Amino acid sequence: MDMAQKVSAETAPGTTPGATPDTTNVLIVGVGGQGVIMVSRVMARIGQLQGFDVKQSEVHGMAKRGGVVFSHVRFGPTVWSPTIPRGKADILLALEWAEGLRWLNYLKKGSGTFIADTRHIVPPFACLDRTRGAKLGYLAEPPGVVLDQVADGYALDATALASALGNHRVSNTVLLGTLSVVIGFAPEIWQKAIAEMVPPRTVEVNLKAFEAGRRWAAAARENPESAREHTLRKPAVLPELEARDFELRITPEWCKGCDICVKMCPERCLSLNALNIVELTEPDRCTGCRICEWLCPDFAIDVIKTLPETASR
Amino acid sequence: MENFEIRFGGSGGQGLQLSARLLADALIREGRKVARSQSYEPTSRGGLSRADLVVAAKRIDYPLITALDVLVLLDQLPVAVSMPLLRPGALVIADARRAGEIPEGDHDLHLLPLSESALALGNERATNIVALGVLAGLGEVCEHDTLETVIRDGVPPRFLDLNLRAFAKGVELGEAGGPGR
Amino acid sequence: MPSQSTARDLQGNQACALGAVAAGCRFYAGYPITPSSEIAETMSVEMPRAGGVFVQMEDEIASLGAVLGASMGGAKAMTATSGPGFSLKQEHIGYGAGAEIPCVIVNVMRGGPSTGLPTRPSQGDIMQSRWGTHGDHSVIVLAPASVPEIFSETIRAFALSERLRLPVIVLYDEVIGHLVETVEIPAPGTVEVADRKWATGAAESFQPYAVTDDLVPPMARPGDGYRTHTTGLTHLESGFPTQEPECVERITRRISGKLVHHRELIESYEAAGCEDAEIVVCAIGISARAARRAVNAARAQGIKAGLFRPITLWPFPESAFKSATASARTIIVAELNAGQLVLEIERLCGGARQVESIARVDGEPIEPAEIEAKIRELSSHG
Amino acid sequence: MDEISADSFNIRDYLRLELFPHFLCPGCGHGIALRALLWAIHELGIDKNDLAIVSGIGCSGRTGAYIDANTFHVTHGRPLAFATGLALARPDLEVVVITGDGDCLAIGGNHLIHACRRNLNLTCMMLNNEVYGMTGGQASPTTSATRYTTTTQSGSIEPVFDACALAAAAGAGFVGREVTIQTPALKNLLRDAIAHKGFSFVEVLSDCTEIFGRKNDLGESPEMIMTQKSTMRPASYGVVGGNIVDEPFRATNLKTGILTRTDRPEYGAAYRAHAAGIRAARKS
Repeated sequence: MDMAQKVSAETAPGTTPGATPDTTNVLIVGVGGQGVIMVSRVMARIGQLQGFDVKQSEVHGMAKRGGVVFSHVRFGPTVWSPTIPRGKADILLALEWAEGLRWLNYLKKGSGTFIADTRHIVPPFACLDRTRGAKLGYLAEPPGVVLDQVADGYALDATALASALGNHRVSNTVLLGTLSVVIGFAPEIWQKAIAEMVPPRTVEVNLKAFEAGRRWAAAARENPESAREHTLRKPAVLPELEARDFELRITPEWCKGCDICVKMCPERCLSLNALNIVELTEPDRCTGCRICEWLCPDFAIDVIKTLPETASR
Repeated sequence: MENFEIRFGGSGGQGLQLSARLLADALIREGRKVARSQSYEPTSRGGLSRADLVVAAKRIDYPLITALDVLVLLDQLPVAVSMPLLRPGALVIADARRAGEIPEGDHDLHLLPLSESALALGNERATNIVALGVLAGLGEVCEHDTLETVIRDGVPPRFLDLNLRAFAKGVELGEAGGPGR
Repeated sequence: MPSQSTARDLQGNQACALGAVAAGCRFYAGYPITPSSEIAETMSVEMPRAGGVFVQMEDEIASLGAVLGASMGGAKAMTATSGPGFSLKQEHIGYGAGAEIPCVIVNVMRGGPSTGLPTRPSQGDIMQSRWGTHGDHSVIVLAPASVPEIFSETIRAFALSERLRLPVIVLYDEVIGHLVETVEIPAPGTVEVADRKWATGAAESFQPYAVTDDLVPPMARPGDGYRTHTTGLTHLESGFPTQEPECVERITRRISGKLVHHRELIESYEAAGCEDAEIVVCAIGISARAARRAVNAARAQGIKAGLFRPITLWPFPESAFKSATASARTIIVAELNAGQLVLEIERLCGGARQVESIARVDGEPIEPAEIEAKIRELSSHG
Repeated sequence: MDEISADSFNIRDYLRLELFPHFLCPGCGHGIALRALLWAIHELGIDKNDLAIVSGIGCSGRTGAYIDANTFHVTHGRPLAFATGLALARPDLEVVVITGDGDCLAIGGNHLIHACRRNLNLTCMMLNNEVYGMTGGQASPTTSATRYTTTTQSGSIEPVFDACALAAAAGAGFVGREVTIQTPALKNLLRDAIAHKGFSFVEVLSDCTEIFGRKNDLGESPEMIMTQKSTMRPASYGVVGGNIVDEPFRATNLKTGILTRTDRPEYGAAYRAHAAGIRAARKS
């Protein structure tokens, strides 16, 4: 699917490429402090202003800075569930590059649109060996590679555009500008929603950021290759997946359900069960990075490395 | 005297504790039992100071002064508090210059130029040793030779000569008896 | 090195320090306080000579804390203090009693309460020495009355402390502490140095507070592989805390039972002229010295007087006291406080004997004449 | 290096497993700090038979019992005093003190400053959760201004202690601070503190979710430990000698990492040398 085709498809809500006639699913991801929640609330507000039923769910229990944050926004004539199943997002909006990569499997195959800031913010712990056993690793894929994998993609240095306006924090609004071109609706509606949601003192710069994002998107449509401007190096060959050389051992009788591991897991592969005891619910995503082990105050999680024979003493 | 109580009274810094220690040492060498106590106040510079010995041939029951047999006074300060403790007929040795006002009473007073003698020897601080010499000279408390030996053993070498001369002067004063009253 | 004992004129506090050295004390932590400071001063000289440690701590609490720490490390350890400092030490006396850590605490009594009379004698800590820390606890209090006895009782304090795993308090008044008397110092190496029972056997099955026949559990030394837990919380035989009523009772009873079980080892007293005495004077420290002269004087006058002097003040030598006073009609308790020891004597006499108190609180020692007058007054001949 | 030691470090080798689960509340940062400490011990190759843990009273003090070593749970505020005696009597042992903000800075403040001054070879890990947790949530010397506790029901107005500035000023040879969420960095800090010859003071910003966090609406444990991280300023690790007292009496925006490291004479060695000199002089 080429860019022109997608551009022509951009007309009205509900007709976004790949979306069901009823519901548009927007998944917004980033790390703490970037403004994921603001973006999702603007999206939700726009849905309301358009008269749609809107459902929004967000995970932002992490902290002001550094932790992983994501938000699901769904709008349409009638929306039942607030969460977007894997592979069902029409749009994945990533405020941070690696987070965008990590959530790629939520995007609809063949039709989803990927919008991401190319800036890297290394989250806490820097995920020592996230690549081990993980499908997508930090810095492993430059934008060009990613954009080749998605139906439609925009990789822009929104932070640079925001900084040019004098406030790097409005990078999220730059991305909203880009998103507005993809989704449609009248710009005035977007501007109204943004003005409502941002602090009064920053309305002006946010509206400028919105325009900057729109201009960049418009230029990208004029010249699709410019959307790939960040293809900085040749596509890397993804390493073959190694056999798992670790095991996550949970001692349920020691777990007190404090939720630290669940919230801190970069891969979100842990959750608390009905008894408030931790369980490994997404074992495929576990990379053995040990963050849960280190941060468990109850010593209830051990990451056991099964060292290769040659390395064992 | 076999069992007796003796006090060295004066003001802080006069070397009363040394006198008492040397005398105690000598008495122990002579086979007596001695309990030594002292005023326990910060009196190294002036202020009432005293050193008491309770001496017995055998075991000492009560180790504190109850009735003094001998009182050595190097200063006026301890006079008032010590006089009531005197046993009738007690021996009192007082420095004529610094403890000249001794009340009348049933005691054997020897008012002697203790500090003047020390000054004449070149150091007033040897007054305490002059007093020891008087005790030896009077011959009632302790043997001369034992006392001289403990002085030789017990004072710093650089002061030994001065102290031996002070001791000898005291012996001389003691043997002369001095003006009783 | 002299192979025979040597006579030395020592101040009471010096004798205490030298007794500790002879007993094997190799750790001293203290804080200066009148009238006990000479003990620290002497130990500051003796400890490095003996290959031990002297440390002047930041306060009284820290001093006993450091002593307990050193003792837990295996060293024989001591601290010394006086009135206000003894009050501050109570917290750690309790710890030593509860966790069963051998240690020796010297209290040179001075006038109180509070700062009181720093340089004047008192016997006002008779009850505090027994009951100063909170909760039921077991301590031994030794009350020497002469300088040679300070030396020997300090040695005995270490022996009892090590053998029974508890704090032992050496309690004497300022007069005895500053008195100079002649002490026969045994030749080096001739004093029997008592040592605690050390853990032996398998570490896995070792119980640091096991119930043994003598009620004194062996102690594990850090580094020997036992890796035990020590706590001031009421704890099980394993060393770990418990609140189970029956466990708490079992542990508490065993600890207090040590004193009963080893009563013969612990108790020490002097009974002079008590066999036929109709009046017995009971006193410790300088008051007992006055009493001895008074009793002798009374005897010379034909009055049947005797002296009972507990050398082990706590636990009070009850049966010895009872047999010593079997013939007595009257007990006189002479003490430098408003009446503490007399309470124990009244309890022991149970109303069967007349108990009279000489309680002096003016900062001066009781004089023999005062006691003698009382004996004469109470004597049937008087 | 971290990864290698993490792979060989099995915390269960250092725990008294029969006592688990431990008594700490859900999400209590003390558990994380305990892991970092044991990890550091493991990395240094210290034999647990030669490890002595001395701890005081409070939640921090109770953590020592879970360590499979020679553990001493002593009186309130006094672990440094006990440890001083133990370390002087037994220089062959590795003595680590676990204490809390109340234990160490309030009732034990005097012992802390003198332990720093003396510079005896000890490591003091102070777990700072800004509150007396075990007694039910009263204000401590590190309770930030405006925080609510059961003894500051309308908000604390007392200034807080900067424990590291205090320790450095009092002469501690090694001073550092870290948050629990930076577990490997905390481990490194503790490792260097234990290896340092002299008195080492490490302040660990821990969280008390159940009592302090709840009362002050600070969120759950994940939020609390993340907040701690965001309100600290990491000094680049290993850089020493910064001005650690840049703004005293505040609980946030403090530096983390090694704050002071000086090679003042260690007291125990100095004492032993001094005593040996005295003995030698007497023999000759």
